[in-house]
Amino acid sequence: MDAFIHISSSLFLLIGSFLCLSGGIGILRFPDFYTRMHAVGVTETLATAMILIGLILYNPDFLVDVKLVIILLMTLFISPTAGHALANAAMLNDKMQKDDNKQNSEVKSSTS
Amino acid sequence: MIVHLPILQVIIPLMAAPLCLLLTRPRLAWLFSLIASGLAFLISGMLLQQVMTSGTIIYEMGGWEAPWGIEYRIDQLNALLLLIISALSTIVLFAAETSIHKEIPADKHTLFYVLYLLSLAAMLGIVATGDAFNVFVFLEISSLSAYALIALGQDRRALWASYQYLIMGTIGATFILIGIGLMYQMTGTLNMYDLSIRLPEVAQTRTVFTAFAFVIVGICLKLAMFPLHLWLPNAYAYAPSIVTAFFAATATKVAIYLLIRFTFSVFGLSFSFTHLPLQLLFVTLGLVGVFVASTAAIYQTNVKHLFAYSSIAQIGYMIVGFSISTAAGLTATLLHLFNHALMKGALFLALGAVMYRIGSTQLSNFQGLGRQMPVTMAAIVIGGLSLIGVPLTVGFVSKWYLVLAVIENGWWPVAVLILAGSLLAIVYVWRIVEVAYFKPALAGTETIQEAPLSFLIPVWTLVIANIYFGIDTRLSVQVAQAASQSLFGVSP
Amino acid sequence: MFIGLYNYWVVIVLMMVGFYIVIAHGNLIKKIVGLSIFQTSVFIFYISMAKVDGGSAPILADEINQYSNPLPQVLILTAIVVGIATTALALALAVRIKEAYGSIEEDEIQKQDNLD
Amino acid sequence: MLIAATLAILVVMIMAIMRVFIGPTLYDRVLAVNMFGTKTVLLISLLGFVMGRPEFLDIAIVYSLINFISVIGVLRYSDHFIFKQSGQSKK
Amino acid sequence: MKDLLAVAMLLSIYGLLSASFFVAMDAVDVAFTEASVGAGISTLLMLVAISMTGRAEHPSRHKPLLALAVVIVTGSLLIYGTLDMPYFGSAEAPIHQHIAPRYINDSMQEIGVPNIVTSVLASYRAFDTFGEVVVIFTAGMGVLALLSVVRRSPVDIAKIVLFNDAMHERHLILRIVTKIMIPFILLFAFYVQFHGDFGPGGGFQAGVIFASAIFVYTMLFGMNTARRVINQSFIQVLAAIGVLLYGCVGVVSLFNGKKFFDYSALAIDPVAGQHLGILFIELGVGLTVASVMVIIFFNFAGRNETPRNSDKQDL
Repeated sequence: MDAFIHISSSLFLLIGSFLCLSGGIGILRFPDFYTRMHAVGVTETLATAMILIGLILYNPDFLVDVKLVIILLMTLFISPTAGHALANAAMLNDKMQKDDNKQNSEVKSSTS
Repeated sequence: MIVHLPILQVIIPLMAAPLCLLLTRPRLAWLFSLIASGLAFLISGMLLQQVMTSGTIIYEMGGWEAPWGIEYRIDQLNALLLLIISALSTIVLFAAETSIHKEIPADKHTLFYVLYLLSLAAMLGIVATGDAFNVFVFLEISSLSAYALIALGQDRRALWASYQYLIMGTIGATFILIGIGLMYQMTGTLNMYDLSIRLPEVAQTRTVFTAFAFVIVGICLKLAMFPLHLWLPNAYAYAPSIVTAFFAATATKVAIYLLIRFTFSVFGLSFSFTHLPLQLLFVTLGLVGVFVASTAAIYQTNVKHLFAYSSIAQIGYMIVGFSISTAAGLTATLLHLFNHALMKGALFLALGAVMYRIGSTQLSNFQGLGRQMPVTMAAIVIGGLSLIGVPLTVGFVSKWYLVLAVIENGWWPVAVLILAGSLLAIVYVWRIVEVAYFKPALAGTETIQEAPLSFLIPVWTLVIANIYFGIDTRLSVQVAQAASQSLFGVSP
Repeated sequence: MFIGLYNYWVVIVLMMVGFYIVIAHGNLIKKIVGLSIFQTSVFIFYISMAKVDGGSAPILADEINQYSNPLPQVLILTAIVVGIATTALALALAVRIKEAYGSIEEDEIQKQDNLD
Repeated sequence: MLIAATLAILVVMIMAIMRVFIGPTLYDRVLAVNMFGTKTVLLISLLGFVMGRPEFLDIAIVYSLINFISVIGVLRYSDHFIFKQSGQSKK
Repeated sequence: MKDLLAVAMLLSIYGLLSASFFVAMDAVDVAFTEASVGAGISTLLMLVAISMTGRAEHPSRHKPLLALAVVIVTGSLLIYGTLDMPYFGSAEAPIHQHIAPRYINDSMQEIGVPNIVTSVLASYRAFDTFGEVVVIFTAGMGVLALLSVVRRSPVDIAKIVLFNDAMHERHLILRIVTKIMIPFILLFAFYVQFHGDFGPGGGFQAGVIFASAIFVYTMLFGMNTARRVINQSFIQVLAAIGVLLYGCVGVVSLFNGKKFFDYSALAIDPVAGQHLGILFIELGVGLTVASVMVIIFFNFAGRNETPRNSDKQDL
């Protein structure tokens, strides 16, 4: 049983690390903001969850496990929310800039 | 309660500050802070009395003995400084109520008193403490309140001056922090007395040398010693008058105290002055400071600026006295410290009165003031004479002792240069006198009246003290000598 | 030979970066950032002093008999508070300067002052 | 295994910092900072285990909170910019 | 880096990194504080300030050479100074020999608190901590003196409300999640406050976390809503009370004939007295820190929301 828990803990950690790394490569290599956002958003929650679950399995102490669960829950809440807010803000910003550009060009065309 | 005097000294103004905030009514807050400051003054008097009769007082916080806990260690030097600070603060505070009505918006009066008390308490705390890190903490309280107080000035340049002071002050404090860290690294202790015992064992290491350099540079930044003085003139010139009077009289004194404490007590005389070319460096910087600052003072058009530069010059004298590193030199420095607090307190407070009536301290606005505000101007003149060092004023006493100490050490050229520096002082004081007494009043200024009594009483208290201690020098000289001897006793 | 000191040297480099930003940059906010970096590096310096090889965090527990030095940690807790207090006040001043001068660049403020 | 995971996270943190430096838009940076924060939370949790004293996970909780707050802060105050800029451009 | 917002974010990363370093160096309490302060509060304050001062740095440069020289001299002096220092981590260094052993070995009997940092902070060096509380109080008063806005005309308030409403409709999800989170953050703050004796944490950290919950609320729901919840003059009173609470613990021991901050005067059993003393002063610290942080943030944010043209009047 111990061996099983140990192996599964290691497995979770491994998957988590792999996801982390892929997210990292994503944020560095993807061409524009939204794709980067996608790379991070997809991997981040899962990777965090995997690593934390791995740690929970690794550790037998109850209080520590509770804290880990709290962290896990918080991440599950916070990451998507923050991602959503960020994407939202970025989109609005883009839209606004386009509007501004449009206005500017309209002004220009009307004056010229 | 007599045992607890050292802590009460600091804790009364410190606890009075938040209470002041709770009072909200500015007038009440003023009365309350006046009482707190007055109490601190009384306590410091009692402390000085106690120290002079029975020697060093040690007070351990929380009952933990010294290197583990924080202790207050009051000897003659601290007691003298405590007395200067609390006395000046009380006298200056007396005029505050009237002055800030003109210079600070009404909704910030209570805050002004809160910050003032914090600053007072922090200075007392720096002086009283025997723990190096505690010095840093209280130094920051006093600096933070100083930045805020200076920024309360009307002119927008006050903000900029305060910002510059903040940057310089924080760099200085961080340097001191690094220095304390290095000392701690080598000795494992933070208590100053313990440091002075344990430092000689490791005195030859490069680390202790670096620690010394950082502490000294940090203090010199706070002190506005000559090459690092750039923040001071603007900060003094644009702060509210009361704040200027208070800081000019006390803040640099605290820094000088720290310099003396660290070089003489903590690092020890032999380390500070024999291993390092400190003496030469400080004499040179002190003298150059005297000349550069005095010359700069001559060319100022704002009287507050003028006296701020003169403060830097006076700091130069103190540094010269300090760098002689004999008991006589240190006595001269301490005397000058005390006397300079009296002069500058009187001068800046009188300028506050001028500011109250005219709303400006530009030299051109002083025309005819000798007739319109005779009492205030008389105070400025006496203060100026004291700056020059005319006999029968305190300025003469401390210059006399300084020159004696220098000559005793055989530094004839330095003595000559000190006297030459006084000549420059004559020039800049004369400029004010000339404008105030010998030029006709500006048109439309006939309505200017004498300053109100709430100014005149504190100003003249200080002026009379100027003259009294200039004639009867027994008390001040005795205390200064006792203080400097106690330092040389600690570190032979 | 001096391999045991590399940690301090890295910290010193960090400190000096912060210090350089403070004195060389003209933007008030950036000066404050530099100050913050400078101070934080000093904190790191203190904390490195406290570390003992094989030591553990100074919270007593069974089965652990070597702890790192708690004293520098206490000092730095205090110093961090001092740091944030300074930063807050400096930022407040910067905001007021912006309102009064319309700029937070050192040279422009200097220029305006000279005009007065 | 713990150490391997720690190393992986360190590498990712470096990548995130690089993205913060490169930018190019503000939102890229916020994204990277956010990611960096999450990874710090993981790093702290892992470090606790590597050093053998995992009781100190409170710090990790604080980190995740702070991370959240700073993202909101950036958004809140960058929104302010957009608002002001567009207001000015309309004037 | 000419974009100041990016600089602020990098500063936040620096805070996080140094905090991680503190964890690696066994300084968990410090890491706690640095994370909440360096990465949290100071970044937030910086962001607010930048939003008021403009985010672009001017490219003008002047004489970096002198600065470089000063920096190099200082740096090489420091490196020179390290040459005689005990090596990193060596247990024989004087700092581990002289004072610290007593804290580590005896604090359990003398104070009875497992977290040595807390016992040194709150009892052996309680006066430093008092100074720390006063520092933060001073900063609060200073910011108040610099930034407090007197009173706005109703027109201005209407403008602000309009602006805030426009802001908030966009972030519906954010608002709801935050609403759920805030009670937990507050709860966590209390946990940190009272758990400080046993693990990392204590009054200061708790105060900062508590304040940050209020920050989030303010940022998402606007100053006016926040003002309705939290009365500003009440907060000022709280800040003062925190300092006074701390000081009064010392004064009580004075009246009992013991030295200032000697907690053994608080109860018959000295260790129980220490516990009581630490509890009270941590409460004082928490109270002051939380309220001062809120004061600072409110004054910054309040200044921020004032429309530009009305600023000049109250200067």
